[in-house]
Amino acid sequence: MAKIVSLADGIAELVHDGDVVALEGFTHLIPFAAGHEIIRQGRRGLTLVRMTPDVIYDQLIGAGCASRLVFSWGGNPGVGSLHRFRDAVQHAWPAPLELEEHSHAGMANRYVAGASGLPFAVLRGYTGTDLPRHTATVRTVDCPFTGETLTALPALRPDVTVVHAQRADRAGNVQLWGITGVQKEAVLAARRSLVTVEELVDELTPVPGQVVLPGWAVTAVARVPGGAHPSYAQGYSVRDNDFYRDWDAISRDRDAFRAWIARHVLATEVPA
Amino acid sequence: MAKIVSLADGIAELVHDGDVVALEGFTHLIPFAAGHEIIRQGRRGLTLVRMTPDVIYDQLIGAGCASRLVFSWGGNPGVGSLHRFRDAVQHAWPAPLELEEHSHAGMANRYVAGASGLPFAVLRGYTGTDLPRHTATVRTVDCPFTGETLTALPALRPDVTVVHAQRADRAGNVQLWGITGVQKEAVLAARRSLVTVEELVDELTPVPGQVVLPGWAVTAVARVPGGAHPSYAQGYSVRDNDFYRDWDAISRDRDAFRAWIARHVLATEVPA
Amino acid sequence: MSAADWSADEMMTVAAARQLRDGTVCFVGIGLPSTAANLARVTHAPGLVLVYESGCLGAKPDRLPLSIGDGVLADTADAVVSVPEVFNYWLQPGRIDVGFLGAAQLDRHGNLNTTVIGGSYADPSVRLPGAGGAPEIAASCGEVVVIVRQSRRTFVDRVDFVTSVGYGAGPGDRARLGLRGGGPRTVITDLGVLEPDPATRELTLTRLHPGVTVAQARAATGWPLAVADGPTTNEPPTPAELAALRALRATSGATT
Amino acid sequence: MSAADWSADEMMTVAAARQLRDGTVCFVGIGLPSTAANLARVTHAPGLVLVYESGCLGAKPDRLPLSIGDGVLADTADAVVSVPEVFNYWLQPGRIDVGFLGAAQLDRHGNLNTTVIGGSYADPSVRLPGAGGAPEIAASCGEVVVIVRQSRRTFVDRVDFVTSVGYGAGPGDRARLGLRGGGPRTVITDLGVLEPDPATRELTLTRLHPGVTVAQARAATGWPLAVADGPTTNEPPTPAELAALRALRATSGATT
Repeated sequence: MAKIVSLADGIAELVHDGDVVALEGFTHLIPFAAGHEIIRQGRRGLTLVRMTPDVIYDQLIGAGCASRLVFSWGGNPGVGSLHRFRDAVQHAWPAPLELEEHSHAGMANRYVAGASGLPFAVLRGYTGTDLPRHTATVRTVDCPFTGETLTALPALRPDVTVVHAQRADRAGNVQLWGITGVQKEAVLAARRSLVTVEELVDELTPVPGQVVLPGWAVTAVARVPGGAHPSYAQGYSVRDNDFYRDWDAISRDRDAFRAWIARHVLATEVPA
Repeated sequence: MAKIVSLADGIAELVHDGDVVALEGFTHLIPFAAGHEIIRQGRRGLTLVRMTPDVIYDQLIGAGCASRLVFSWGGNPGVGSLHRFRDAVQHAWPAPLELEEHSHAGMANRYVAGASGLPFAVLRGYTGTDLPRHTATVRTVDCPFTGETLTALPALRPDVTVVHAQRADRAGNVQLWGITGVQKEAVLAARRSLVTVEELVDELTPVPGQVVLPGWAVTAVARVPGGAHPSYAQGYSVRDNDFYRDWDAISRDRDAFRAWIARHVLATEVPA
Repeated sequence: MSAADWSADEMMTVAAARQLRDGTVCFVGIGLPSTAANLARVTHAPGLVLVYESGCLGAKPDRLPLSIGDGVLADTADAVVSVPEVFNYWLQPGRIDVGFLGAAQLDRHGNLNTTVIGGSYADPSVRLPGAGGAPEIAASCGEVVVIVRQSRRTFVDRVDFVTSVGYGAGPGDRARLGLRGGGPRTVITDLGVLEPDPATRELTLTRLHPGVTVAQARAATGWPLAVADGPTTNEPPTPAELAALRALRATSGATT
Repeated sequence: MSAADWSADEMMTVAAARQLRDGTVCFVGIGLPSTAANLARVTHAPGLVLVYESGCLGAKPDRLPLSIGDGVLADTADAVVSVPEVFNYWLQPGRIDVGFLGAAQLDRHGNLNTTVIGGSYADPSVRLPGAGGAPEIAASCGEVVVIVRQSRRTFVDRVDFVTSVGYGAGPGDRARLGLRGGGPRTVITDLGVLEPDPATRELTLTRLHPGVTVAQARAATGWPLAVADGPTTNEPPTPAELAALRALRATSGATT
């Protein structure tokens, strides 16, 4: 059964310097509050894994938590570039950022392989692109029946995966719905997992389209209402599109970014 | 968009002599009525594919429709043996039955590979068992990253898959819930598909645990209320456990079996 | 309570239920395993997590399910997932603590046969249902509990067909084959309990049910059965266990 | 209606929408592709099926979604599936008729770059977002429609980084690479439409938007642009198309 913890305790226990950390959530249910707690606790040298390192990873990269990024699309959705990500790649600020770059199909299948206890995934992808030239984790495998050559990628096995969900019960059974992305796979692929939730409830009423993660497959659950802001939790909040637009200006400038982090992350009370 | 057809027309158009045919449904939602229509239309030389060739395939095999069976568990669940299956294997009655035998994990992954447009599936399985000695479609593949040897199986690509579901709308969008087994994969792996449904409705109200197959991924839908009997359709009917028990005696004897098929299948009105 | 008050099958089911520790995750088949697992859940292991290969995770049936796909399993499960998912995401990576298996034949190294008996594979004396989920349950669960009635026909020196690997030909074989689960730790029969010898991996009689003798167990075994020093005798079913088992059975028309 | 009544971007969006035939299945990204696809759906193609990579199959948004994971997509979809499923069961096997892609660079053979511009991969002048779903959309869809504003910076002889394969180095390359989809059949810009020459697979100007000249198109292209015999001129946006497009835009604060 998953332990019910505070966000601060959950991050302290489960996320360590140098870990391979995945924060997942496909536009919806992005665990921003957990990302901020990682910044507050000053983690360093993380390998950050995420299909879409958008604003949440821009913040973690800008705050100096990451030394490596494994990803497939790094942008501010609907707005433009990630300036902290670009500053790290182009100018090594505040620290060099090593990239391991894949496609969405590749990352999704790497999580699937991790969740399935397989060492690698097979897909049709990457062929003819320049990705295999620069990404060492792209190889090929031949079909033992047809002889056809397909793309092989190593399983993703994060040390810890963090996701946000709508609800959990007292036994740590987690329920999420709406766009559920790759969260189940990311949690099951990881050695440890932390789920932040909008609500802890006595019983999980079934909801169409739900994904349920049994409490025995999750390490810890923390109640963090609004923990997805400026992303959203369907049924609980709406996406703060203005924030994403405003982030462009905040993140363009190193000082403006530092001031924002100081005020909105570092000086923020840790949720109980 | 799927065509809405009668069961008789659907089988006539989509299931041909010599086809590779999968009828799926894991205890729940087994398309018995469609199987009976295949018997009535006198199909011959079918390769029947199914994880659990239970009573429905015992009937098709005993009626002489099949020349080959691809499967992972052939029994009458909770009752015992399939006597028509055993008679075909042990005494070639009414026709020889070639077997291609796998495990559940293997069959499920073969459907997944078929649904995914991949030529093969990778899993941990079969190793050390006698299955690979007798089943030619079990090979190995080496992980290009770790060197570990895993089991490889060819994708399943039935000519046609038939499943039963609770509901469809007029555009042929199909909705099923409860135990949904491997039906989505079996339909998506097939070149053509026929779904029999309890009900045709104007709009599909979402249901927790539902699987929805979009109409553009299904070839044809036929309204066949009770089409899963003696299996069941959650929310519509309960499993006729007595029938499964009675089948043991009916199927033990060739003449009793023939009499049963004559009365309950061949002499039955084709549903409109 | 004397032996006359309960049947050998009841003793076997109770002994199997006692194997299951509270809070563990158990992959359950229909029949005796499902009965034993649900007996454990209503007695000493209320937090036992039942996983059925039909995709029902954490099913809590209030009656014995009649099939692996009984509606009561989906209705009471924490989650219902697809059949590919139950094998790929839940069984294969080793998330299941205990797998329950039956068999038509079992050999001295705990290998199981549910495929063919006698003759050849192509022309067998008896064609059995086949593998189902068993090979991967045997490969991947933390440990396997086998429940099977003991007889010379069933307990053979070498199975006619290895459907599911126990310890192969002996020590080291599981590791050599890359099987990640622990293999069969306990074989529960209507006569007693067998466990693998730590050195030879040969199934050895370690416990007897009340009223059963070593000679009876040997007579029902198709290889020279090793017996642990001082095999213990199982506690007979308690009145509470028997009452719970019979109440469970009364909830269904199940034959097992 | 004269050119002054609509913008080049509006013409581009309308031209893209017209590409989409009713009843086809379209893989849609956010921005211009989503706007064009939804415009098609509310005008001539009510049965167009929109698939978003967030897992929404058959989404029917009543306003323009602001992100690939906008709640309105899940709320109105026929089915919401996981991200692995949308790529593995729906895109990879070739179930999608049309894929829409944008690009920061596009070359004469329709290869697309959304990864890095200038310098080296390790030390680029401009770091772009990267691949996302594009490489497999470009590989697997029945055909690809590219929407991109035309300029010498964007339309280059050879992309700095091949993120998504068009026709590679020319005829036969897609087959040689085992790519199963048809590749980019149409490139829609703010100036006109380019299509691959059937023999050379080089992108060739086949249509111009009203008021645009071949010389303008050539000036905005970084390779010697071939022009089809008698390039036709696109019909300007009809009042109905423009009204529908502007109504769609009014439903959201989207910038594209």
